[in-house]
Amino acid sequence: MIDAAAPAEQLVLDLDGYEGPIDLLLNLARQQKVDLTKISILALADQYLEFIDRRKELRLEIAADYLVTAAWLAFMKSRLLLPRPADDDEPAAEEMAAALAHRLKLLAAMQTAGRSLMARPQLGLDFFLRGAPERLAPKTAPVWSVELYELLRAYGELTRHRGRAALTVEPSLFLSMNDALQRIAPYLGRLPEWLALIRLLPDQLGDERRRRSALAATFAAALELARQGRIELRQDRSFGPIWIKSPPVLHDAAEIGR
Amino acid sequence: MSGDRQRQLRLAEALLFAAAEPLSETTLAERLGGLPDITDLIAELAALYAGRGVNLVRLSGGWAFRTAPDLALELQAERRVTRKLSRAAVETLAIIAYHQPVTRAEIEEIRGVSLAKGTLDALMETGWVRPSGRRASPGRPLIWTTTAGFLAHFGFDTLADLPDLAELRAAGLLDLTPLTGDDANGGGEHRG
Amino acid sequence: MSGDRQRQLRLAEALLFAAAEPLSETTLAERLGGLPDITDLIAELAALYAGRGVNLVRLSGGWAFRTAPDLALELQAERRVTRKLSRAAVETLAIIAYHQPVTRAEIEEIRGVSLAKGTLDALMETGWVRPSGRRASPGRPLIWTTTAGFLAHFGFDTLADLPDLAELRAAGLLDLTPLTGDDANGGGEHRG
Repeated sequence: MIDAAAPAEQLVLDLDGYEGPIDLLLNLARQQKVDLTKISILALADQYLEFIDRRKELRLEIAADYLVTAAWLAFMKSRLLLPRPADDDEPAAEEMAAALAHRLKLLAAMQTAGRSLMARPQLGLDFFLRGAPERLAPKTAPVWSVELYELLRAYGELTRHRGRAALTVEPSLFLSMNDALQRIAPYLGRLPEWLALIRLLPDQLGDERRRRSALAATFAAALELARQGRIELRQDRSFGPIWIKSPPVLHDAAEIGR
Repeated sequence: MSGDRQRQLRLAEALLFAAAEPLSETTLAERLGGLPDITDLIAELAALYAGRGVNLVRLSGGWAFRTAPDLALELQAERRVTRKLSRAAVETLAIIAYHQPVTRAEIEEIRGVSLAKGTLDALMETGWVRPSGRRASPGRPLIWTTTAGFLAHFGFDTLADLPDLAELRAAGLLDLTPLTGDDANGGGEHRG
Repeated sequence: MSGDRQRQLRLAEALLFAAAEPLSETTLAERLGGLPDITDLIAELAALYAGRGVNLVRLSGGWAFRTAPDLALELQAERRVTRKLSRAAVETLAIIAYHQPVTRAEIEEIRGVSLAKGTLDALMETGWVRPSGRRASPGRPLIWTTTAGFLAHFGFDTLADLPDLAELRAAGLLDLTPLTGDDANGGGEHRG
């Protein structure tokens, strides 16, 4: 597993095979080939320290975790070997060893548990659920209700809009002066008699606001046309009806509104 | 021989159950080790499920298990969450259906507005559209297509079964007053 | 009466077939109009499917149709491409499964190493673990548990079905207290 002859840049990675110092300790413990409950913690500490020492000689960059554990193990080892002073308030070496043994067993148990979990038949690997669930049962699963009609209609409308104009601008609710000029254009030169201006308003204006807007726009357009001499305007009294008529001579009516 | 047949039947059953999309007879035959009489096997399986709560039905150019149609009413009562797709999502779905494979930019061009964040996500959630690779053009944009689930939902065997423009026009679907946003029946402003 | 029974059986079949997730007996009984002998009905349905390509099995506290385990090999082409979990992720999964609810610090303590970025993410992505609230201790750390999806994925009915659970408990290996004492845990200091 550890290849001392490997190139230096690979040696740095040697410890990467272990998921931390406890994992390394566990692996070393397994090499003692005895039950984890009967493991010699002292022997294990020696193995670990030797392992780390050897890596140091190879000038490996050893992760701080591993060095901290090495120091801790060296401390535990010294306490296991030396008689305990009377006034000692440090944890007993035996407790430290027991705690370490417990940790190793715990990690070993979890590693085994993980492996046996992954060895079980798994959904989507060894057994399968309905590939096309009909989304009826789970209470939270949405059921999308789009009828074919909605789909086709949506596309029909899109196509209609596209066919008409590349630029889609929402038509304004209100008549602009330009709109009014365009509306009046066909009448130019064809109004020999006085006609009420309001007769030139669009039909089906709907609400009052739109009516007033249309009237204002049409009046403004009429004023402009009168200024240009293309129509004549008349109002008999204040707030009375406004009348519109073509002037006696008209040359260029066709150009209006182009 | 009969044991073999039994195993093939069981395997076909499991394959059809596990498949996300209807399986064609060719695919099934292949998965069963080049079975020559796949039609017989399917007929046998379909007969086994006839009159049951789940039936083997022909769908989307293949075979799939579906809950029995006569139970629809009772099953429908179980639908707790019925969600409507947004107007934008329906339009986008339609564009993907008719123009696939299509990029996001192309969808936006057709709709004349940019796609809101989440519209494609919502469609993906329905399982009716999916990204199917990338276009070999600058930026390598994702291209979108509909799924077999789309066909199954709208009851088409193939995409060619989607009505074309002439058919839409004939059905009057090109000359309707547009629905406006969410309040299609709310008497809002008219767009046209 | 027998016709009624037949219809209930069909409906239960359709409900279970339609669902991807296991359905509890309560849910099933409700949906069958408050059926009292749902256990009998399920037993009947399970017997009907025993030995078939698809079986009715008890999973995650409910019932679900799943392909028969003995067909695993032939069905493997149906495998979804699943990323292989790292050793760290597998160990972490086991720790969460057996020690839940468990904090990140506790996971790190057991493994003797800090969790690499992405380990919990990868597990969350599988849908097998999730943060389930916080522990009422300093820092209010997130606590992690497994999900119903974990049970369903590994074929467990409840967490009590985890292998060797009693054995591990008897050995004191599900008990975290010896670890949370003083600094008897050599390399544990690097945790923030």
